[in-house]
Amino acid sequence: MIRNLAASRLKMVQHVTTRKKKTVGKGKLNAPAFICPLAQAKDHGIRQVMDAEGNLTGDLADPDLADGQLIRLYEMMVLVRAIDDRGWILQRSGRVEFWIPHRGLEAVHTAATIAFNDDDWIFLGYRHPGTLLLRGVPLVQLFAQFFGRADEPFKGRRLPTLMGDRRANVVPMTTQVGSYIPHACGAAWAAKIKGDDTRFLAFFGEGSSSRGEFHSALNFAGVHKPPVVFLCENNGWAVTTPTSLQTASTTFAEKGDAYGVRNIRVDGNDPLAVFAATREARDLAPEKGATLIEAVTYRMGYHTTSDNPDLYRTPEEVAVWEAWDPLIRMRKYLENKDLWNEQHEEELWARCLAEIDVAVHAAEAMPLPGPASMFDDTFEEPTWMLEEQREQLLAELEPGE
Amino acid sequence: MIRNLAASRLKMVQHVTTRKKKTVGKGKLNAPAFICPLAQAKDHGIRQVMDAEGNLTGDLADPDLADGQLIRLYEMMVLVRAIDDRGWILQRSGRVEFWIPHRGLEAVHTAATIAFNDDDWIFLGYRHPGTLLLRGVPLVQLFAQFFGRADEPFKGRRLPTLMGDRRANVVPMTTQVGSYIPHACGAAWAAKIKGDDTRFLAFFGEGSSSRGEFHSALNFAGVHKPPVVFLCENNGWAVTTPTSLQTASTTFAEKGDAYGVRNIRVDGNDPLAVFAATREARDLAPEKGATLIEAVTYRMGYHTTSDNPDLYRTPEEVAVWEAWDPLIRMRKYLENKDLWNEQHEEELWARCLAEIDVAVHAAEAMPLPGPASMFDDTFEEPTWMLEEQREQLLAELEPGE
Amino acid sequence: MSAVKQRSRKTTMLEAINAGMAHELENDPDVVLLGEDVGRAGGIFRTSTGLQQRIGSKRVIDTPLDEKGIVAHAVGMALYGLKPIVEIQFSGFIHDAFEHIMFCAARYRWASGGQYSCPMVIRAPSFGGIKGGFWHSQSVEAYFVHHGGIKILCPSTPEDAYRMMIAAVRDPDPVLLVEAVPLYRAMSASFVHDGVPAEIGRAEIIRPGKDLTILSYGPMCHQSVIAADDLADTDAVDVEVIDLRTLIPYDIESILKSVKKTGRVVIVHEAPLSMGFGAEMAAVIQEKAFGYLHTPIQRVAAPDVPYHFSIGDECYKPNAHRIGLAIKRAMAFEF
Amino acid sequence: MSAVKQRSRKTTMLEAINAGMAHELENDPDVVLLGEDVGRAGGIFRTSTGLQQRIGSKRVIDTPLDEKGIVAHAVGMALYGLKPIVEIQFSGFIHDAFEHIMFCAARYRWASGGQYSCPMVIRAPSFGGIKGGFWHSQSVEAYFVHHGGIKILCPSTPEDAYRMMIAAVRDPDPVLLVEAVPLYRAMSASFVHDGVPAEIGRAEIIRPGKDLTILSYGPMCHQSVIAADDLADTDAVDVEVIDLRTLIPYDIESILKSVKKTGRVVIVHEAPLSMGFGAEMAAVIQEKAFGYLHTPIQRVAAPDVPYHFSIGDECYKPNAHRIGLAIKRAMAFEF
Ligand SMILES: Cc1ncc(C[n+]2csc(CCOP(=O)(O)OP(=O)(O)O)c2C)c(N)n1
Ligand SMILES: Cc1ncc(C[n+]2csc(CCOP(=O)(O)OP(=O)(O)O)c2C)c(N)n1
Ligand SMILES: [Mg+2]
Ligand SMILES: [Mg+2]
Repeated sequence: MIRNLAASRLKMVQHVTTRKKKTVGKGKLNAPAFICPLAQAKDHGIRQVMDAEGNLTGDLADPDLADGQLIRLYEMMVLVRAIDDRGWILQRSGRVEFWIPHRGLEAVHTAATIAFNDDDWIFLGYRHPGTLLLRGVPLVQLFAQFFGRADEPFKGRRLPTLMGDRRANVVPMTTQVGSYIPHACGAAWAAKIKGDDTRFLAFFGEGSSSRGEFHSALNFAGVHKPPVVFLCENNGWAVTTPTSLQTASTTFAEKGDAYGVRNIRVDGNDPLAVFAATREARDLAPEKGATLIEAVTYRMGYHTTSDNPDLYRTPEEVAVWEAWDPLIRMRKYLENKDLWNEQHEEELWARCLAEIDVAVHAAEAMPLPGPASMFDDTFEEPTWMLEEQREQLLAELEPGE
Repeated sequence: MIRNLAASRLKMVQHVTTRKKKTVGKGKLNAPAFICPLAQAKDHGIRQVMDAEGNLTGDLADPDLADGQLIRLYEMMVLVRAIDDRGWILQRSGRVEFWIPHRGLEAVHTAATIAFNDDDWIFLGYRHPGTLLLRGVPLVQLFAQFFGRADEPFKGRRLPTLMGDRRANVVPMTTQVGSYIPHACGAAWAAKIKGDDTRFLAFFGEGSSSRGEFHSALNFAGVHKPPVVFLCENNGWAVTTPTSLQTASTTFAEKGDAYGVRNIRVDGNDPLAVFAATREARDLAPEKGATLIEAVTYRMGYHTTSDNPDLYRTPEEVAVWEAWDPLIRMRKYLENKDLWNEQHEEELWARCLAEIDVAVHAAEAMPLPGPASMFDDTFEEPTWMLEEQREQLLAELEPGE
Repeated sequence: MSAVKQRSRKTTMLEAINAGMAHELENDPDVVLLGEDVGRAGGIFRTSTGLQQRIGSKRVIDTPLDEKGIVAHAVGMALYGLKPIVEIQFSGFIHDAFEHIMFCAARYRWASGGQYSCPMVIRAPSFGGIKGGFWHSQSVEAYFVHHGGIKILCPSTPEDAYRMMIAAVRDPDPVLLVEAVPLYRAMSASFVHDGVPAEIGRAEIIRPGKDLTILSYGPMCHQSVIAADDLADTDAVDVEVIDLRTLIPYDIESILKSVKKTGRVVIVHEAPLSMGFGAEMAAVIQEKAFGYLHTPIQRVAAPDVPYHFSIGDECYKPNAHRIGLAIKRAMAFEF
Repeated sequence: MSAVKQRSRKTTMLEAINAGMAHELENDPDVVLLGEDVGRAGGIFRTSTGLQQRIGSKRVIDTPLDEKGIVAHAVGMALYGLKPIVEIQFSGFIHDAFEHIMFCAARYRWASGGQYSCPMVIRAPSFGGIKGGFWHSQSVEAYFVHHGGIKILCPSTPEDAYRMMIAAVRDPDPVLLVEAVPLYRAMSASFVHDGVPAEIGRAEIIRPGKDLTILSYGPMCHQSVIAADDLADTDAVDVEVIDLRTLIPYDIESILKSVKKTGRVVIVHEAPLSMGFGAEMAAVIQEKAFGYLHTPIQRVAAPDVPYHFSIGDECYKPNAHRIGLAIKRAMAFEF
């Protein structure tokens, strides 16, 4: 999970997807565990706007986003990819403590984010930097979080990538995966009780659907119809565990039926399909209540920087998914529309890398929190017990601590 | 929940089902919350062997039990009804502390019990005295449990009706409802791992399906296919909460689909339908793994002796269900087969009441446990801490305690 | 109307809890009550009788049978700005929600750098005395002490129950309200239903004395007073009984003041001995008042075993007799 | 073969845990290991590397992501006669299983009148030091002390980890095995992998001394020894350090023997102060050795706040320096 527990040799992101080792322990790895179903999307009940080449499939209607919006979406997907590359390197070179890659998952979270209004609430997982950026959070703030600096919303208290910001209506996750699904549902229910028109979105992985929290949230949602969209990113893996060991249901979407919650399965590497399904769910929320969306996608990177995918999946499996890389598809879609070309691409990447450079340097230069700050925010007003403990701790710290 | 918290005037069971009061707080009670679907069973996907008159419906095949077995089943249903009547009176007259009625639920648990072999394991709820009796546990032992006496399997430690007996392969429930569903599933999985042919049955109410434990058990069961039958008694109510506030799914059976677990919905007041579905599920278990059975039935009595159904349901609702009383139907079925008549009925009731009289008197005369016994069985061998605590407590008790 | 309100009324513990919730529900539209069976039937103990009829089913909510789900949804409600009161049907069923109480509600403020908070009240009907067996007689308060972020209140009188309910609802942090089931109907008292909240963090001397300090909370306070009265007659010991009222943050000033005066301490709770709240009390007192103690601090508690159905009410939970023996032990101690 | 086995091998904490599990899995077909990612990949810490390959996926099981489900199914397995070893990925995720550990596993024997039991091992990778933030650095052991039915072991060396694993698997009762994540790779030692279990309930003096007793467990034992060594040089204090090893049932004899000899006690744990295990230790010691204590018992612990990601390893968890200050405080105390 953590740097000094993991192999620490510097390893570029690219290596992640081209490694050759195939053996686990004494035995061979089996055939791919999560075979890419996107080429036969219809057979799997997976809704698509575009195919691998960015051409319309005629299945889900193209949501007809304005050109500017389409470009902005793609640019964000690229920026997010560049952030992931950089995060990996920063961790491998010992400058951030920990990194959770999101390579391959750029489409789901960016498209779902823009399907919601800025004053809607989003409950985030740990692979969703684009959400914050799309809501106007400056890049340097994200890196300050990755570096655990004092001057970021959480004061350096949380693991890198466990992001959020109240000013952007983005609630940080509760490190236990899945725990916040009912929180999102409860918040949506609260808005309904208060008569507000706020809508809610919660991201979580397919592995998290196994927890009781998923069950609680979906069950309450069916009965009380809060305006919440549950977005299950089925990326094939929960750390080393494939979906076949996670559940025996055919899809994650259909789990909604068990709770009377409407549901849909979409291609999570097709940003427009994600947008269309999410936007519809958002729009229907006041009338129909919750929707469960399963976005079928793939974690192309390591689970975290402490992970070693060689132990559990084959390069062949990864390779098939790479052909469905959401960045490639979205770029082709834009090119088909004559909205994008090679020069744009080069300029964009250069811009992203430059922006990241600036943000990294600014963030890294920021100070760490001081020990006294540990005691803040436990209660609104500290108890005498905490004040006494703070005083004692401060008095006892060695110089330099 | 408990005697001295409840109205304590003596009230016969019969009154439960004929009370007239209709108002709640300041408002009227609404229309019936759990409308009996048994007359339109097919429309509700509820499988039946017999109709209200004990005639075959042609839906589920008559399991063709031997005459002796049919009679034994009916006799047990009657004995169980008589136990319920007596339990109620004993509580209302202050002789047992607490009672959980099972009136109306006689068919489900007796029929499901005989669908399993005696060396199969059953995880019990609190409305299932017939299970133990069918496995040869003497009646007096049940009453000793109700009276909290020292010489019953649990040494007087558990609330009345939270029954079980290892010698009969019947595991007592863990007072939190639903908690034991994954225990049953885990035990079944263990048998599979060990290569034993033991099968498993777990009873629980529809309210308990809301707990995370249901989710865990069904999910693990789908993946690992242990030989377990989950028998959900949908009796319309969880204390004062109707199924409409419990979940928005149309049936409880279909929840199995969310986990890839086979499932079936049966008429829970039709003992032969329950038997047929349960037996089939048991027989298929080694090959197919788990089955979720929803038995649609009705709690005709109070939730417990601390309950007051006047606060939440109408006499009309209860009256419709009484026409589908499982005892009446089974008796008609037997009469249609010429296996039963009025004289049999009278003799049976006389025998049941006499047996109960004997058991009550014998059990009530048994001693309560002594205080030292509280400390036994915490660990296999008591720790020094417990020994010290026991010594001190015994030394400190006032004479007579 | 307000004149009527100011008249003092005889109120059972149940009615006091009901009145406290009613007051907050009626005066603050952001307050909601949710739990199993709390609405239509007013809760299995009837603590919420009539509230759904008065406030409506939108804000007094019958939930599915799922303690974790109830608390977790309340966490979300609180994040958004409601002030949920959650009823756990019996404190014995609270454990499924442990993660959401201690590691979500009690931590959202800290973990979000102060951006979010989870003000909510978790009602935990606790303690034995109603022949409830081990699940329906649990003392769970000690589990909630081990890290900050949640306050713990335990009223021992109807007036405290009323005022603590109000204080808990208005508090900016999550509060565990430990309610004494055995006192629900057994205890009544007269006080003015004036909507004035209790002060959180203040203990109360409910029987002054100079020889020995008893620290207790909930129903055991009453047993302690009985024991003190008995021994005053027979042994001429003058015992001071302190009702802690707030477990976190406990009232260290009142505690130390009394202990430094008497030099002898007996801590009484119904929860099991090991790692009961008495452990923390003893540890803190011996640290902060070491030089004042004439005798070792005694703990009177249930043993480390579950609550026994058929003999627990009589033999398991501490009573005045056992408290008396501890007092005698403390008084007679010699090095 | 057995000759090979008898040779002493240099073993990290990780390898020791692996070897202990392997020994039991290989020698008892009723032992199973289950948890998230424990099988194919050998666990996220790799404590179970190779075990699924050797024992098979029937008995070394990758489960769904559901801590409650894992423990609850293990409870059922234990009821039927298996001996499950459950890995909780990080102890911070144990709370969802709290009810099943404390109120199912730890109570089945009592609640069934001795008919059923739940022998099982729950592995809780604990403690900070790996920049894990508040969820991945938790000390949870104190929550499991409050009633009987479960034992708690905490090895501080590879040999203890190996032997305690074996003892835990063979124990007839549920056992919480608190594993020290920060020592997994940081510590190694040589010992014979001979399958001999540790004795449960026995503490060990890991540094003898006569002036003051430190009680600790897990990684804090090592910090305590450092502190003791430092002060021996600078302050001429002779500190005895006791590794408790078993929290429940703790070794009261060794503790009292040492305390009565030294008259001064410092308790050290990484868990938050309030209601940490130190509370129970302090309460018991002041009760049983009151007359021997020269100074108040000091507790060195983390504050009552969550583990801080970016500065927790440095400032939050106790270290030799802070332990040293407590020792000095205890030595300097005057009434
Ligand atoms: C309750 C809990 N258990 C275990 C973990 C450790 N853990 C972190 S991420 C993860 C896998 C999550 O899988 P999934 O929900 O599919 O999300 P993904 O990582 O694939 O995005 C696990 C087991 C955790 N954070 N919380
Ligand atoms: C975890 C838990 N929460 C609450 C209770 C209190 N309680 C006892 S029975 C019951 C209702 C159970 O309903 P259902 O599962 O439908 O079973 P039924 O009583 O209808 O047979 C409740 C809420 C409990 N025993 N356990
Ligand atoms: Mg995943
Ligand atoms: Mg029911």
